Amino acid sequence: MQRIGVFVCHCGTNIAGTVDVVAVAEALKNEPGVVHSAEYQYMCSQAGQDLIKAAIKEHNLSGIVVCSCSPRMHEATFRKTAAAAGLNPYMVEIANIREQCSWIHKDMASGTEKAIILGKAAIAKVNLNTPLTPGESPVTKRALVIGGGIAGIQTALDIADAGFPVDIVETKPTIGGKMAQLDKTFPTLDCAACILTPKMVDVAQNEKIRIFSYSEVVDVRGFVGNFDVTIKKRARYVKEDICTGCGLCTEKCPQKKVPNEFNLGMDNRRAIYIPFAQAVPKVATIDADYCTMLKTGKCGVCAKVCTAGAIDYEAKDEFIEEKYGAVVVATGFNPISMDKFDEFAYNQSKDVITSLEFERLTNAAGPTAGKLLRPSDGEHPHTIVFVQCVGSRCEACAEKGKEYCSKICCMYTAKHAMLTRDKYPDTDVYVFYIDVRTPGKAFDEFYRRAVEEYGVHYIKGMVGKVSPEGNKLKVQASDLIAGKQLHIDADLVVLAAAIEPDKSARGLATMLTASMDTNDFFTEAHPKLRPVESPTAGVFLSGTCQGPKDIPETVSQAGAAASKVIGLLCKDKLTGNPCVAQSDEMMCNGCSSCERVCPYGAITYSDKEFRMPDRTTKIRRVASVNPAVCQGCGACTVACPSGAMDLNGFKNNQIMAEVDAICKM
Amino acid sequence: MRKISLDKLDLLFAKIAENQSLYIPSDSVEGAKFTKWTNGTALTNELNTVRGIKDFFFPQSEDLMKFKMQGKNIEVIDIRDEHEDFVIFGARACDVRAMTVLDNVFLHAEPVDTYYKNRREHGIIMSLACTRPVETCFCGTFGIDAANPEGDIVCHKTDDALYMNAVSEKGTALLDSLSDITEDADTKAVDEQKALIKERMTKLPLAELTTDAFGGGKTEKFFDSPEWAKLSESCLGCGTCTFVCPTCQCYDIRDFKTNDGVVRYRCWDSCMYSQFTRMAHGNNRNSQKERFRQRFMHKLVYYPENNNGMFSCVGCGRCLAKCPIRMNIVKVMKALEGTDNGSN
Amino acid sequence: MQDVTNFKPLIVAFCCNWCSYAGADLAGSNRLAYPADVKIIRVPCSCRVNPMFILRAFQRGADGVIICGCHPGDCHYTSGNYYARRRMSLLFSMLDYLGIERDRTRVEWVSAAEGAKFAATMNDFVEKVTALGPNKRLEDLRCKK
Amino acid sequence: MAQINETLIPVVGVITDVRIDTPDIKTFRVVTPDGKKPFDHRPGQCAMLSVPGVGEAMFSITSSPTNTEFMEFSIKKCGCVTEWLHSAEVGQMITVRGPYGNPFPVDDVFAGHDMLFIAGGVGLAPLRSVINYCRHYRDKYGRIDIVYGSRSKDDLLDYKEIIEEWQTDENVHVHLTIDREQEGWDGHVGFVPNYVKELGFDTNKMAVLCGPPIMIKFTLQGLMDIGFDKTQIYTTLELRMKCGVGKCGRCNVGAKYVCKDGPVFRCDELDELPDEY
Amino acid sequence: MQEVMRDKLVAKAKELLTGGVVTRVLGWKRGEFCYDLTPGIFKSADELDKEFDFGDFAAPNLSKYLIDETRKEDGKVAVFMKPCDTYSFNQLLTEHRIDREKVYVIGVPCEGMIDNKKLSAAADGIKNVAVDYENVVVETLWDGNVTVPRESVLAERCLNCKSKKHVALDELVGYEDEITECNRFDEVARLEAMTPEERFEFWQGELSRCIRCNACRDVCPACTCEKCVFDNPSSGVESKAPSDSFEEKMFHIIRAFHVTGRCTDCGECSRVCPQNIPLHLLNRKFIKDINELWGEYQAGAEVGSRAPLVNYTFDDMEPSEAVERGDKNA
Repeated sequence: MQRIGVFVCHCGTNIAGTVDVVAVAEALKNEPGVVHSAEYQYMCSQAGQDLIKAAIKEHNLSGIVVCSCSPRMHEATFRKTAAAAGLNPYMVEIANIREQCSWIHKDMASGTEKAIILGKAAIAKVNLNTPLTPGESPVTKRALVIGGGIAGIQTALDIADAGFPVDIVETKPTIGGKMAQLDKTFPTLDCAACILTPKMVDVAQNEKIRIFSYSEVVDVRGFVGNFDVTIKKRARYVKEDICTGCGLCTEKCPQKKVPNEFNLGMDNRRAIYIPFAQAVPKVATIDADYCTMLKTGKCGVCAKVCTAGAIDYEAKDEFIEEKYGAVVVATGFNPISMDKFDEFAYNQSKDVITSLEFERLTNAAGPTAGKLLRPSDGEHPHTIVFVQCVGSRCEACAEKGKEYCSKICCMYTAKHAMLTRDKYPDTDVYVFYIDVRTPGKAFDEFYRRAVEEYGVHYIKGMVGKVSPEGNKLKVQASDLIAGKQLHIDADLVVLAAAIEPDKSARGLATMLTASMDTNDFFTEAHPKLRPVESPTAGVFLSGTCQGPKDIPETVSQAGAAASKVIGLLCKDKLTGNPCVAQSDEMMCNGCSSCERVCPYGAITYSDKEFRMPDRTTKIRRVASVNPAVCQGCGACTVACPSGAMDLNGFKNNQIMAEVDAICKM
Repeated sequence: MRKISLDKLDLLFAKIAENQSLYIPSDSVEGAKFTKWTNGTALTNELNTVRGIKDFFFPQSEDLMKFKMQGKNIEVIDIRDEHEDFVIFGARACDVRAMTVLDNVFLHAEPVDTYYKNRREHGIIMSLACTRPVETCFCGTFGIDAANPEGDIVCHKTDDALYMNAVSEKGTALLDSLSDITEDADTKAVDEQKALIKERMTKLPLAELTTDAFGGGKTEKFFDSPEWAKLSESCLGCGTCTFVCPTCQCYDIRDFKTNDGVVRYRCWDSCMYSQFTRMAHGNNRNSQKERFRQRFMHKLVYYPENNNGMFSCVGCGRCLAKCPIRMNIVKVMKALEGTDNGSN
Repeated sequence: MQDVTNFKPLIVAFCCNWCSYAGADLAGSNRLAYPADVKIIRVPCSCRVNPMFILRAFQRGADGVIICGCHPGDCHYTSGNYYARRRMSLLFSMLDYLGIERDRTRVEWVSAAEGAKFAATMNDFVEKVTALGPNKRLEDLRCKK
Repeated sequence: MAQINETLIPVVGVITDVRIDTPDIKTFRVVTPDGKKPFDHRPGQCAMLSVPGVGEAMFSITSSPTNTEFMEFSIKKCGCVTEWLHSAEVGQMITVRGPYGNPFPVDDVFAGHDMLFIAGGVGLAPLRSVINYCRHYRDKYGRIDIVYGSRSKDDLLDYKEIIEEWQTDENVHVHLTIDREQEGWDGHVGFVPNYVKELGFDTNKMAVLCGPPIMIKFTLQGLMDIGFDKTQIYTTLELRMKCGVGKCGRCNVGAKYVCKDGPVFRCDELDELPDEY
Repeated sequence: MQEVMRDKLVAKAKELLTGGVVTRVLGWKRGEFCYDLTPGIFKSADELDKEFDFGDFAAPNLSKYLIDETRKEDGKVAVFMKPCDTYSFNQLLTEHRIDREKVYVIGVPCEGMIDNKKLSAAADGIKNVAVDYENVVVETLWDGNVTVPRESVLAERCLNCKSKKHVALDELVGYEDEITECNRFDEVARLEAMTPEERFEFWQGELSRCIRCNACRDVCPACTCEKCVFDNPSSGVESKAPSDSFEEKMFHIIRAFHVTGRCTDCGECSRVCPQNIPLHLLNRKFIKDINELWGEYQAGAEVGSRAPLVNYTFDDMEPSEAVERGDKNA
């Protein structure tokens, strides 16, 4: 049985005005376990707290009930008070007799009666309280960033800046991501490479950062502060530490017919290649699918020309195991496939391209060395039609595209249109749109310049059909404002394809037990208040893996994620909230219901051997909760049919005791 | 012996119900059930009720006492009250014998259970001979005469009349009070019926079952029999057999917190339940095999040992009909009997 | 019909700590009155409310039970109220199936900013339960012994 | 009805003293609200203590029947009732009913004999009643030997009484032992069964044995090794009881009900019972 | 009337035992009468010959026994399963209660099992029973032969059979059939259409008969808790007897709730109830609600499926709408 002290606060007249506090203190005196009951003007004042501390010591109290304002106001205060007097802070319960009583009830009699009942409920609960101690777990002071695009790069740099080691895992041979493929960036039109490549160099030169390029995460175990990650380094057949990146091999390689993915297949590269000049790491990679040597054993040209002797045809995939305290997901996006959009003749005509392909066509390092030429015949296009929202905002065509807005297309299309008119004033540029969305700093001004200064024809309406005829593309479209059908003979059609999360995200989410939405974007812990954290503790989100974003947004989110990571890695130990779920292994059935409802992946199962009362042993599958990961929502406690799962601080018997006390009238 | 013609049965019931509650077996959704007689309550055609008459004397749940608590103080409140008089009509021979089995525990073994005694003193049993026993009946195994049941008033129902014979003081008084609507009768019709019943009893499929192998002092013989493991292997550990059994009397005493104090009540418990013997420092019957063995050893060995050879099974057949997995005392007896013959 | 005039129902309200309890606090701060018949029990999330708690409340004499949580999509724990919504849909449908008056149970989503909604909800709920009179169909007579 | 005594209905008892014996054993003194002993009992009998709303449990009465002023119970913390009792304070009311079970045959079988009491741990609790009874009627019994062992010095029950009263009695010989060496202990160290064999008693006496099952088993064997017959040895069983009156069906071992036919058994009687204890 | 005869099953079991595929066989043992089959383990051909039985009374669902049986010893256990039993089996696999590797499932087709309660209501003193597709002929002790239509004594769950297809199988003895169309929710719908007062009366009448023998729980293949909350003193809801009409409502509501989304509607609860309470109507209500609220879901249809109560979508129906939905239909 507990020794409980009850402390009724007047809160000046806030409570005492409509609740007879003396009567409350008196009425609660005889409740089970209560050995002391007092009232005071302001319990939260220093004097009030001293009074509580003195009573705890004098009466050797094992628990206290403070009848005062909302626990959301002063629960923390009174817990500290209790702790100062040597009482476990979780032996404190608050009866909210201000917000839920004195402030809303005008009648003294009913207010007092209710206050007494609320006090009794708190007493009933504290009678069943047990001292709780927050669990502690150490923190591995290293972060993992999955994805080496601008989001990953920025996060890694920021974390490294704070002094923590960071590893970047990138599936491509180089970091840089999508931004490396872009030409200019809106709305300032600075060249993407000019602002990105210095950052890439920073990464390469930063002692705190390791880059695992051409690599992927294949296994994640553990929890916040203590992730054990396995990284697969795919064999690139070139020794990274020896290759100087001179590029001689990439010139001599006889296998010339490999579609160059960096240029989206619009030109070819060799079987041994460096994706682009500023690649980081600047190391060649042999494409095993095309290398004659690896396929037939006959060639070896690259090995012959490599003066450094970096070529290694015998290389194997390597698996690296590393511990991390935090994981940042920055897996980015891809444009969706245009295969299902037959109406735009993407697969029928080379001159129907996506916006990202257009970026490469206008990029000085691209297949046309920056000259805007038609992919089919290398001629200058004179009429270009841009189609917006291809696969975005596609409510009716969810099986083809996406229901959401891809957010970046309006701006980059304006950029493309403007740049085209700037360089090639003789070109007619049409943009078909549903809406033009420009909610960003200097965005709308940018768009208006395209229309007003550069004379881009913006037409509200959808393109119905693109049909290749001779060397022209017949574009059928509607002009919703003019209310008429348009027929345009275009030379080039550019599709603003919707973007979607990278395909690797789904598997990664499963490994991390991080939740995703139906579009495979990672879910944030709270859409407003915790936008860069996954609900799974220790997993953070950076960039478009969480939702469509432009570069400025991505970089700011990347920084925000980094600051969260730094906040975590700064700690030597993680102190948990002790009000977490706990599984009684003797009663657990191992049915997995709790695991399935846990939003944090805090529950794991293992086979354990139990000694039965009849002295036999039995192996059973039982759940255990990782207190460092559990956030204490209690979803598992109701999913559990046997009641093996209970929630500290809000145990079944505590809540039922409160129910009983309230209903006992 | 008195008789009343069957068409006046309602008159008889009405007359009895004038001065006390009368319960007769009547049809209901669950099967036949002792129902408080009111005008129109009809006697069932079923052989027997789903549950015996035990419930009237030892109800599934009954309040024993109350406690009021204030601070450190406790007040014990005795809530026992004189029970109302009641009559049970139509109890079968097996169920009436079951009351003797219970009496041995609650009345004849010190200390007397006053709750049971109170009900027993106020209840009158009018038993009814069975003319149509069914295949699960084996009361004869335990020396019970279905043709001539025990009780306060023994009744025989023929095609046209109900014959009543008072065999106890209470029964005589009740039957006397009915004298104006009943008439004297000779024993001819009853004797004929008894002969018919006796003949029928021999034709029952379980007529050959005997208790010869069992009884007090046989603990050692059966306790470690390998049959227990096999017999109990599919036992679910539910309490169906116990709760439909007219002689099972295990109970639990529990406290219920009311809004005003604590009510201590007693309720049926089952030795088949895994929690039955579980206490703070362990459980001495941990496996279902041990619990299963306890139930049948009690009926066939322990009880007879403590009660002059009387078995605590009356062959009513309820467990045969109700066990979810169809394990029952007959199967147990036959299996153990076999080992007895084989090993000894 | 019950004697409605003198009947004061007992209402147990389970409120999630993050939204509804805060909403109740806001109702208090704004002095928005609702009947003293409502007694709040704080739970971390609406998904912590076990059907056993609800039945227990009725057993012990509650006349109505209301569960308040964050609006769908706003759960502090991301998904708790979605589970609560499914569980309570089934439980309340079952109580209805057993003939328990459906106005005795309710789920309401109240955010931390909706003090007014909290008070209005409670006023409405108390009114409905008062109209039903005392809970007879789910009470445990032993509690009154 | 109320005039008929119902054994299931308890009387109210007031805790008038709580003595901390060992880290997990406390001894409670209980009287009725008007200050009397709740009821008379014989050595070895039990009483059912309850805390309404918490539960009821059976405990042996550790005070001697010769004490007519109060009853004492030495209770080890091991369940919800005992836990509750351990947190109870003086003045707390509980309920008591009893006495239950068969007592030790102190007035017939034991009378005129030398007595050997062997106890382990909390097993001394039921024996204390008999020991003090025998001490009270000192001339009815011969030499009294008491072998008592526990885990450590701190776990010895009634240590003060043993040292101050029992050991000073004439012709009472106390042999204490603890399981492991301990600072401040210069007595015997070792397990009870071995100690009994070491001490090597003559067999012309009655022995009473109580303690954990494993201790009983080995001590019984030890006693037989030094020539005792099972008919000379008594023990008391502790089992799961509910009603205390042999009706609820829990505490039987074979056909015997521990609450009614026990808890005191002669060891040869135990052999008759099936191995379910 | 069962298509596949006992002898065929015995032969199969013997083959598996002697072939060393399994070390024991879980099946049904012959009883005292023609109708009281008991689940049991067979370890030898001899035991199979002497004791094994199958037929119109092989009602017990054997899947739950596998929980303990597969933990007992090494080696596989062969088990006979009717189509509906395999759903329970799958559900237990989903909940990791059975080690699939240790079980050899022999599917047995089922023509429907006879309800003992209905049979003994139809005829007194059953000596023997002969069953064909149309009729059941009962040889009685005192009334000669009594013939009743087979349908009239078939178990409710068999009249409303949901599937004649085995969803888990290592081997099939006999033919395979399909998932059946049935009207198993009609009775629930009939209750739903009543007024609340009528429904209350109905359930009050049914549930008040409960004697808390726990047979429904102990036989239920979904109720496999190591310790049931109703047996656990620390759960706060432990209870042993229907001491108040509330008690049995609490027990049955919570029990039904705990098996929601896990109950395969095998009907064992109603089969074993000694008090004839139609407990399956509680579980079916939940199943019907699940189907209507969140889409068709059949527990046990596939291993590993996510039960509706451990799942959600953003736009699930609100509880108030869920409760009122019936009114709009009416």
